[in-house]
Order: sequence, then structure tokens, then C-alpha cells
Amino acid sequence: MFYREAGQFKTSYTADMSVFPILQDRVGLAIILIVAVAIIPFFGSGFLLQAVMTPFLVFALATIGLNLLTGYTGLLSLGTGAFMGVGAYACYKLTTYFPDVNLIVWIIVSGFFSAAVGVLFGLPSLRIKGFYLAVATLAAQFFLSWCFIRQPWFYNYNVSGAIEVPTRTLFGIPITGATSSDATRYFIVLGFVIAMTWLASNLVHGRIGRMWMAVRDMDLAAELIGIRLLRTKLLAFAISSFYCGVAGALMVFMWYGSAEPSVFDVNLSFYILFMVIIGGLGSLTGSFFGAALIYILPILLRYVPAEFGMPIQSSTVEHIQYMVIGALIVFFLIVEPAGLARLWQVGKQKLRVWPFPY
Amino acid sequence: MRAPDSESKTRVGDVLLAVEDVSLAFGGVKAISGVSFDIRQGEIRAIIGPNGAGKTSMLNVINGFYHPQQGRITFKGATRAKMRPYEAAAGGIARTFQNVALFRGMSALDNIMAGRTLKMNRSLIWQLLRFGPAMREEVEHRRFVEEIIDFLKIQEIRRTPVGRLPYGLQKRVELGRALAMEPELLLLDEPMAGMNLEEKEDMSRFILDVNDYYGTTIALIEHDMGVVMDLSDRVVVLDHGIKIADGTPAEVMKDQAVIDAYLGVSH
Amino acid sequence: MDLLYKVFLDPFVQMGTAPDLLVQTLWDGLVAGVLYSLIALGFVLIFKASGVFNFAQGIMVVFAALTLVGLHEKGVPAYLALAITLAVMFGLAVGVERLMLRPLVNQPDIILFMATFGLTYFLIGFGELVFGGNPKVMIASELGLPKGAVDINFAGGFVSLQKIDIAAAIIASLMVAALAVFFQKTRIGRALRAVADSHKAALSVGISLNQIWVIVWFAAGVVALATGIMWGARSEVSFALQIIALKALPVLILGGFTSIPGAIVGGLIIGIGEKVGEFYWGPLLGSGIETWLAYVIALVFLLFRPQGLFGEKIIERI
Amino acid sequence: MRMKHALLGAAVMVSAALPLAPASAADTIYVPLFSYRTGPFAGSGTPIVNGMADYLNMLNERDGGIGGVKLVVEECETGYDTKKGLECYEQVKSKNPVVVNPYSTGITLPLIPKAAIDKVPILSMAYGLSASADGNTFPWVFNPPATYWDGASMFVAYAGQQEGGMEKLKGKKLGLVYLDAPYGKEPIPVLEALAKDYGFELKLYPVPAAEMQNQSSQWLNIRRDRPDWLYLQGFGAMNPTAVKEAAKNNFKMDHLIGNWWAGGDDDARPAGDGAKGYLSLNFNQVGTDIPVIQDIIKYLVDKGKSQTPKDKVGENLYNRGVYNSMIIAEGIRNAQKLSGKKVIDGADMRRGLETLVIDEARLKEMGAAGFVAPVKVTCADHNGHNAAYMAKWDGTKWTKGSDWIQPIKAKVEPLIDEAAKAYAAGNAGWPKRTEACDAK
Repeated sequence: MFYREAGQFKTSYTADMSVFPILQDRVGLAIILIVAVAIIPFFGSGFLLQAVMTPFLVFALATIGLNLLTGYTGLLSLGTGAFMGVGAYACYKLTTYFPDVNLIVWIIVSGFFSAAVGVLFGLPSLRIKGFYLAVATLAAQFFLSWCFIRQPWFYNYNVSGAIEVPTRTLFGIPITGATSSDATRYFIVLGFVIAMTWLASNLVHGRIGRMWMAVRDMDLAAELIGIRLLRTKLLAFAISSFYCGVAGALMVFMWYGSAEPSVFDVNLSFYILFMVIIGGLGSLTGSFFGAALIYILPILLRYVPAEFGMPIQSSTVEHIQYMVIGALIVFFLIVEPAGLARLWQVGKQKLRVWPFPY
Repeated sequence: MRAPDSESKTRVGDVLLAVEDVSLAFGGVKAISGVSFDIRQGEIRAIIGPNGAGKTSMLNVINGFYHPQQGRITFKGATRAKMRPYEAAAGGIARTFQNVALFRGMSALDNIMAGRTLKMNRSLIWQLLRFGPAMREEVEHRRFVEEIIDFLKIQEIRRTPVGRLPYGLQKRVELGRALAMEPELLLLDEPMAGMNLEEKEDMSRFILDVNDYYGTTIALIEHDMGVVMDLSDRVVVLDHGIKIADGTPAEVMKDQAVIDAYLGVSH
Repeated sequence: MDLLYKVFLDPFVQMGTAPDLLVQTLWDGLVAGVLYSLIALGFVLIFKASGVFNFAQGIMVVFAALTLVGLHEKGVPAYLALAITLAVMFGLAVGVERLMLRPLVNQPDIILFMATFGLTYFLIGFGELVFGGNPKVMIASELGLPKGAVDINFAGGFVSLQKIDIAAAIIASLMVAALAVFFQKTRIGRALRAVADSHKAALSVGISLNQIWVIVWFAAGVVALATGIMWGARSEVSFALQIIALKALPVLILGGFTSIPGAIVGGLIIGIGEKVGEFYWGPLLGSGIETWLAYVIALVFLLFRPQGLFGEKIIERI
Repeated sequence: MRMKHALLGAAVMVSAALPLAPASAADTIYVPLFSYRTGPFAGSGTPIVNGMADYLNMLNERDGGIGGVKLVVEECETGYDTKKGLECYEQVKSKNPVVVNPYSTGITLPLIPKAAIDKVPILSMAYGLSASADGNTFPWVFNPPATYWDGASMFVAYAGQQEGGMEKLKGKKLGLVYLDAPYGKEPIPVLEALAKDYGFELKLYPVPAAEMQNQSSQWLNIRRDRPDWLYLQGFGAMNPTAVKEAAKNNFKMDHLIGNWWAGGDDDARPAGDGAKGYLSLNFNQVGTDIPVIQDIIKYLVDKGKSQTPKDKVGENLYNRGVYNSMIIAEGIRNAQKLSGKKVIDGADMRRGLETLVIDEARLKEMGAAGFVAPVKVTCADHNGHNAAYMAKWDGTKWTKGSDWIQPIKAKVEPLIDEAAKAYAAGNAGWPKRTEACDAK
């Protein structure tokens, strides 16, 4: 009833080509942004900021990164965790070598390192496809993990073998380390996520997005309309890895505060892939849904028994939580294999005609 | 887009593309043996022959998807042993496929826009910002694509993912995508396969219009002899990978070898 | 110069001077390879018949072994526990077919792949809930598996062959042989192959896909149980075991996703390759290279043969 | 559209309200326990947390808490996953915890810088960052009774003693089999330093985490190198596999020495008879023949108030958990004494732990005479570098295999100082200690 687009006419191609052509969507987006920027950081608890929102945003960013590669370009990758690790370790090395340069700069630069590594490991994608490619990217995953563990240069020969985040400031306000506030770190992550989501959305709605999708849908036909496959695939690897790298750097610097190499193991790769698939392949909105479902839902599930005063052991809750998540994944796939993003669209479509479905 | 030619049928000009002595084999199986023919500027050239004659393989050789073991290909004056898909596309060869090869996850509009890829050149940075020059470029090409959409009368399915369209419309979108490339040479692989009479008439109209209006050279594979007779200026006939006839439709129809081939007389 | 010596000569000198260690390395590689092959076999069975890339194979290994040991812990005699475990794996196959595969039929591969992730999560939770997360000792001797070792004096040293490893090799060979006979000789086996070739063709000759899925998932479950028993006897039965299942992935690349002989040969190549590589060349790079060596072997291999060792060559058509 | 708003609003409200249980009532002391009863390391995690919870709950049952204040004991499941550990930390932080036991080095590391800010002491009992033993740099972190570096030096000391004198170590080969992760790599610097001093050769055998149950390569290397002594710094499924491999490769079991996390009953049991003679460092006695354990059985287990099956009470890691909780309880007691408050907070707890002394007499009072060695923590030394002994596996259970062995303090302490300085330097802006010291 309220979700109607009747009466909204586009008078220029620019307006017709905008990412959110429908007014209500734009209003909705604005409200989400206001809540994220002006309400959550000021009224949310430390738990909400530090244990829910910041990790959620970091995962959403990584999910967007992988979605550009897997969802838009159709290249299945299981190396996400390692690419995130490259970003984190690059950022760590850079900021310890050049502590005077602002950390924000290094976070962005570390994305480029990750992009370069991504391109290198993306090279086989010209010849290798599908699940074979997925397993090939596992080579990147295991090789890079091994580097983080066995090459002490990466962690500055720290006795602990882990990377620890030094305190860095922005305009005199600490933005990393224990002295920085939860809200500061949340703002920085939020800033990155908003900016990079906007950029990704621009990209996928333009020529490059069409090239990626063309390669995904039918690479041979794409080649025959003049798309160079290797370049396009490598570009996807580069940009995807850039996103993952930045997400990895944010993960360590804004969330963990210190990281063992095992943080970036293959489980992280799978974890992000879950988010992409459950959220919806080839959907940026879906990336947020996916990250929310996989990361936030278990946290909510943990509190359900406590809320109802059920005296259940924490381990039993954990076991049941695993079962519920497993079942939910299968359930959502059965209900809508195209992911939560499609479910959302279908819902909107229904809303559009409600209450008169015919 | 080039200005439409004012007069028709006097436009057949120089050789645009020539294949000479081309042979292609997969493993031990010969698909094409020693075929030569040419396509002239502005004409509609048909390639016909029974199933397995090597027609589609021939198109694949022309736009560089298959690399022949032997022979030369001359396109716009440059001779080479094989085409590469990118060179072919950049040189102005566009193509439709026997079993529609659209990008199924994309809308009809995006499919046709994808055909403009080579004409768009704003850098990654502008693309990321989608602002200023990038947006102007996008709008400019959108305008062009909308013309094609109007021309093919597919306005109302613009936003539909092509995977959900009926076959006839998919064929039309595919033609649109090829046209978006502003090709000099358009290769059509059985553009009317599986269509009913009405759809065939529509498609024939589009092909003639493209040829007429834009002056695009067309090479097409078709089984329906009626269509071939009506549309084409010259016909080349392949059988078992060998060229058995070449000439105007009327000449070819009278050729004994062609008749044998179609009637299945063993050689 | 020194590096060249270390890379190209020294390992071979070592092989020559201590042949007993070389033989031992090869044997250990072979045994690891047999176990990788078994896991890969589970993947191949399911992929061949239903096109599902079953990520849950690793957890099925753990789950099967855990059920067996857990039942025994609860006082069920070993062989009865084995029988019940087989029944449980059959139940799992039926459940998977009913609740997961049937509603998801005709979905893209990646969706089915994702669904098996869901299954993995479910089995982790369920297994821990019922049997507890603590590691358990495999009831190898109760099942009549041998223990101890055969030490063979050889070239001034000795080669130690664990009896359980010998048994693993024999059981694996028997299982492969049985599967081969099953595929070649029985009606259901032939039907399975028909399904692998074309789902439509199988339907048109009146083979029930659902039935076949249950059978392959059960077969994969049996393979998983065998793997779990063998690997559990080598260390212990715990959820950490599922990590090893990832080792089957390079094996699959090498052997091809649809080839049973490929899984066997690939497993042996990877098993022996990584042990020899780690033992003789690992120290040069700082050890621990076997975590990625298998993948790199597979990757290099793929660049030359994108469809795997025994996979069918893909001719691209348009 | 409305739906979108409603959903969003609901999400915000639900998540804002998440730390649901209100901060514990004013007359109790909140002790959160991070547990890992799930995941690949559940085998170690379950007995530890059982022991920890049981001792504290027993105090509630037997004494009505500590100093008349009831303890609220709450578990938070981490599954040994750093991500979940951080979530647990944020969750318990708002409930005014007196101490946090991360029970994972990976979780401990990110919490170390937070401790001083949030005023929550971290008790990482004989794990975590070895350097955090330096109380001047890490006033909020405690890791008694011994660091991994002490453990490694005890291994060397024991080997020297068995060989007939430290000088006999010259020319010997000592090997380290370790989990290839920060935890496993901990002893390397100490062993390297000792190798230089005593002239033995150090051999390293890293076991990648993914190959924990697939160690044949490492053990082939061991067969090639023939080390005289082996130190095992492993965890979870890695330990039983290593013990089995050692038996398989005919390695002398009494020359294989596990650190204290390689001494679980589940670590040795799978190898059965083959593991007979396997040694593991330990700082707590095993079994139920200890008054305090008897109390736990009497007040909790027999009354069905414990999660622990009776036959698991008294296992090594269970008793380790009990010991961990004894340190917590004594810290609370001491803090109550120092602050004069009944209900203490994290800041008081830090003072209590910093001047913690558990001497023989006190141990006897607690019903734990001989259960553990006396513990003494000072402001400068948050560890104590206390003695441990060798536990010996007799094929079915752990027995005492040696007397108390002192760490080589003279070598370990300078390294700790150095590492603590390096940590502070590497984490620019690391705060100088401002907390006052209660010791006279």
C-alpha cells in the first residue's frame, strides 16, 4: 500500500539508471544510514558496537568482495580468508615500518597488496573453471596461511607469533588499540563499508559490471562481443581481493586488536562463502543479508534459551545452535535458492501490489 | 552509427572478408576441408548445407573461436592464418548463435548494453565514481541501445531477465546485442530456427532492414530454403566440410551437386 | 651453488644413504594416500551420481566413527555397534535424500554445494549433542583389527609397517574392488552409471533417481565409516578429523571429480608426493610445506590438464 | 516499506538489548568462565571447565561463597574460536566480572591491551603470553604458576639431570615437537638460548594445525635425526597422535616429555600400553585422594549438582581446572582483605592477585596440601616461575614420575624482561604502570 511506485516517472536516462529508481527505496536507504550513523553509535551498548555491528560490517565488506568475484563474475574462490590475511598483514607491516603515515592510508594501500596477490593467484582462472578453480584457490589459501605462520618476517619476528595492533591516531583521537572507543572504531568501519559499497554498486551497474556478468553467464559469447576474458577475470580478482584485503585489515585493526595466523584459515574462506550464497549470488544487498544471517543470527540464538529462562548448558546451546543453523541454511536454500536478496525482492513485489494482489 | 545508405541494392562493393583454403579438424575428424569463398561489402551471403556440413564451424573460424589448421583469412585487407575472438569483435564482426547464447542472468537491456562494451572506454576510476564522464558515456550509449530496442520492438521486455523470455524474443535480443556492436559484418547462425511463420516473417524483416538501413554486411546460416531465396544475394553450399557450390540463389538451386547433397545421394 | 646442491642433489644423496628411511617414507605416503583416496572416493560416488559436491564428506567420516565409538561407550557390543552405525548411515542417506536433495532437485551445483555445508553444520551439532565433543579412542581391537607392527630389517635400518595400516590398505582395496563390481555387474550399478551419464536418459528407462541418490549417499556413508575407523585408529576420533577431509580436494583435482580410478591414483600420488616432498625438501623451506604442497601439485597439474587425470576432455561448443 | 522500518527497528532494539541478563546483583561476585566444550579441542576444554566450575560452586555450597559473598559462576562457550571469545568478553564485560579466564592464547592476546582500560584482570593460568609475567609492563595480566618458558627450561633441566649433569647435555640433540601456531612456537626462544648455553643441538619439528592427526612426516624426521630427548608442545588431537607415532617409531617413551597441556588423560590413553612411561610436566596432583576434591564429590557430584561424571573427577585436566579456580578464589579472598569490601570489583581483584601468597599452611587449610606447589605472585612477577613435576603415564593413569623440578629462572627471567620490553615497544603508546603496589 505504501510501497508503490505509481506516479513516479523517469524523465531522463540518468534518473532511470540510478541504483535505486524507486522513491521508497531511497527513503528506506536514508533511514538505514541515519540509524547506522546517528543512532547506533550513540545509543548502542559496547556489546552491540564491538561484538555485533563492527564484525557484521567487516564481514559484509568481505562478502561484497567475494560476491564481486563469485556472484558477479562466476569465479568460485575459497581463498578469501588468505586474501583478507594479506590485507591485515600488509597493513601491519606498513604501519610498523612507517608509523607516521596515517593508518587509514595504510588500510587502503593494503587493499592494493591484496589485489596484487589476488591477481597472481587468479591467473589460473583462464584455464580452470568451476569447482576445479575453487580448489585451485585453496592452494592460495594454504600457501599464504603457511607464509603467515612460518615466515617470521610477516609478524616482525614477534615472540608471540601473532600480530598486535599498535595504537594509532587520527586528528589526535586514538582509532586503534585499547584506548580507542568502540564508537570510533565502528565509525571507521562504517565509513569504509558505506564508501566501498557505493563504489561497488557503481561498478556493477556500469560497463565493468556488465562485462563481469557476461563472463559469468556465458564466457564464450562474452569473448565474441569483444570482452577479453583474462583481463576481465583478473580485474574481478583484483577488485574482489582489494575489498577482502581492506576487510581483513579492518578486522584486525578495528575489531580483533591482535591476530594469530589461524584467524585467516580456510574456515574464514568458507564462512564468507556461506554469507555470499545465503545472501544471494550477484547481489550487494544480499551480501548484507548474508553477513547478518550467518554472523548475527547465532548470537541471537545464544540468548534465546536464556531469555526464556531455560537452564541449558552453554555447550548444549552451542550444539543446538549448530543444528539450527545447518537446518536453516538448507531451509533457506529450499525456499529460495537465489538467496535472501531474492526473497527480499519477492517480498517487495508482494508489498507493491498489496492489498489487491490482482 | 553510420548514416543509413540512401539507395539499396546497388551497394554491393569490394570483398570484405575472404577465406582461402581453410581446413579444420578436431582430433582426427575433419570439419572443414579446403574451403574458400568471399563476402562482399553490403551483401547478404547465405551459407547452407545439410546437417554436419561444417557451417557453424565456418562461422566459428571467421570470428576466431576455432583456429583452423590450414588456410588464410583476409578481413578488411589484412590477411592472417587465424582470427582471434577479440580481433574479430574489435574489427567489427558480430555474431548470433544457433542455440541462443545470451547472458541469461542479465536483463534484455543489459544484454544489449553489453554489446556496447568495446565502444565504451571510460576508465575504472570513472566507472567507480559513475559520475561525470562515466555517467555521460553511459547515457549516450543507453540512447543508442534504446534506438535498437525500438527498432526491434522489444520495449516492454527491457527489464526482464532474458532467461525468462520466450525463445523468439531471446533471438531478437541476441540480434539486438549483435547490432549494438555496430558491426560491419554480422554473422547469423540460424536466426529463424524454431520459429513459427509469423516470427520468421518478423525476423526476415529485421534482417533486411538491418542490411538496408545500416548497410551492414550479413552472412547467415539458414535451413529454410524459402528464406534463403528471399533474403540472400549469394549462397555458398557446404557438404561434409567441402564447398560444393557458390553463386546466386537461383544458380545454386539448379546445381546437381546441391540437389544430390540435399537428397542424400551418396558420393 | 649451495642452494642448487641442497635442492637437486642432497635429497637424493639422503635417499641413497638411508634407503630404509626412503622406503619408510614411501610406505607412510602410501598409507596416507590410501586414506586420502578413501575420502575422495566418497566425494566421487556422490558427485558422479548426483552432481553434488559433497562438502559434508569430512564430517560424515567423523560422524560415522563417532557413532560407532559412542555406541560402544554406551555398552553396545562392537559388532552390533557397527551394524547400528551402518543403519544410522542409511538413515542419514534417506534423510538427506528426502529433506535436502529432493526439494533442491535441478538447482545449480553451487546451491547443492551450499546445502551440504548446512548438512555439515547440522551433523557437527547433532554429533556433539548426542556423543559429546570429547575425543574418543577407536575400538580397533574390539573390531578385530590387528595392532602392533611388523619391523623389517632393511639396509642397515628397519622399516616399520603398522598392522593397522596394512589392514587399511587391504580394506581400501577390497572396497574399491567391491565398488567396481557393483558398478559393472549389478543392475543398480549400471543404473548408477546411466544416471551419471545423463539424468534424462536414466529417467527415460525408468530408473528412480531418488532411489539411486539414497544408494550413493549410503555407499559414501559406508566409505566414510571405513575411513573413520582407519583414521581413528591411527590417532583418535575427534572433530579435528574433518580437517583431513580437505586433503581429498587436491586428490579430486588430480583424479577428476567423476573418476573412481582417478580418486585412487590421485590419492596415492598426493600421499606419496607430499610425504616425500616434506621429508626431503621441506626443511629447505622451513618445514610444514605439506599443508600446501598437495594443492600446488594439483594446481600445476591442472594447468596442463584442466579436466584432471581421468576426467573426460571437455570440448567447448557454442 | 513499513516492513523494512519495522524490521530494522526491531533488529536495533533486539541487539541493543542483547547483554540481557542484568549486571549481577550487588551482593554477589561475578566470575565468568570461558569454556570450550565444543570444537576440535573440546577434549581438553571440557575437563578444565568442569574443574573450574566445580570448585567455585563447591565454595558456594560448602562455605556460602567467599567471605560470605556468593559467587555467580557463568560459562561462556568459545569453542576455542577467537571470534566467539571476543564476543564472550564483550558480553561479560558489562556484568562487572572480577576476572576473565580466556582459556586460549588466541583469545588472551587481544584481551591483554583491553584489560588495563576495562579494569578487568586476566588470569591466563600457565598459558597466553609468557612475557605477561612481567607485572611492571602488564599490571592486569596474571599467568601463574609457570610460563611456557619455565616449562621448556624444566624439560632441559630434567634431561640434564637424567643424563647425569647439565654439562652432559653438550653434543646431545634435544627436539621440540610443536603445534605450528603461536602457542606451539612459544618455547623456541628459551630452548635456543639454552642450547647456546649448554651446547646441545635443538631440532624443531613443527606440526601444521591441519596435519595434527597426520604426523608421519615429522616422525620420519625424528627417526632421521635421532634426538635424545623430545619436548612436546602440542594440543588437542595433536597430542595422542604424537604419542602414538612415538610408540610406533620406537622412540623411548621416557625421553618424550609433554608440556602441561599435553598431559591430559585423553592424550595418552589412545596409545594404550604403547604410551607407558610417557612423561608430562604437571603442577597439580592427579586423582581424588585430596581433601578438596573429596569436598567437591561430597557437596556437588554426589548430590547431582555437577556436570562432571564421577569417574572423570580427579583426572589431570579436571584437577588443573580446580587449581585454576583455587587461584581465583584466593585472589578474591585476598582482595576482600586488602580492600575491606565484601563485594569486590576487577580493580580490587588485581590488587588481590598481585599480592597472592598461597603457602603450605594455606594449602593445608584449603584441603590441598601437596596438591600443588606453593604459589607466590608479586607486583613485579605475575607468574612466580613455580616448580612442576613429571607425571608419568602407567598405561592407564597418570602417576607421579619425579620430584618438583625448578625452572632455570636465571635464564628465563631476563628473556621475559626483554620480551616485555619488546612488546611495549612494538605497541607504541603502551601505558607505563601507574597502578600502586600493595606489597610492603
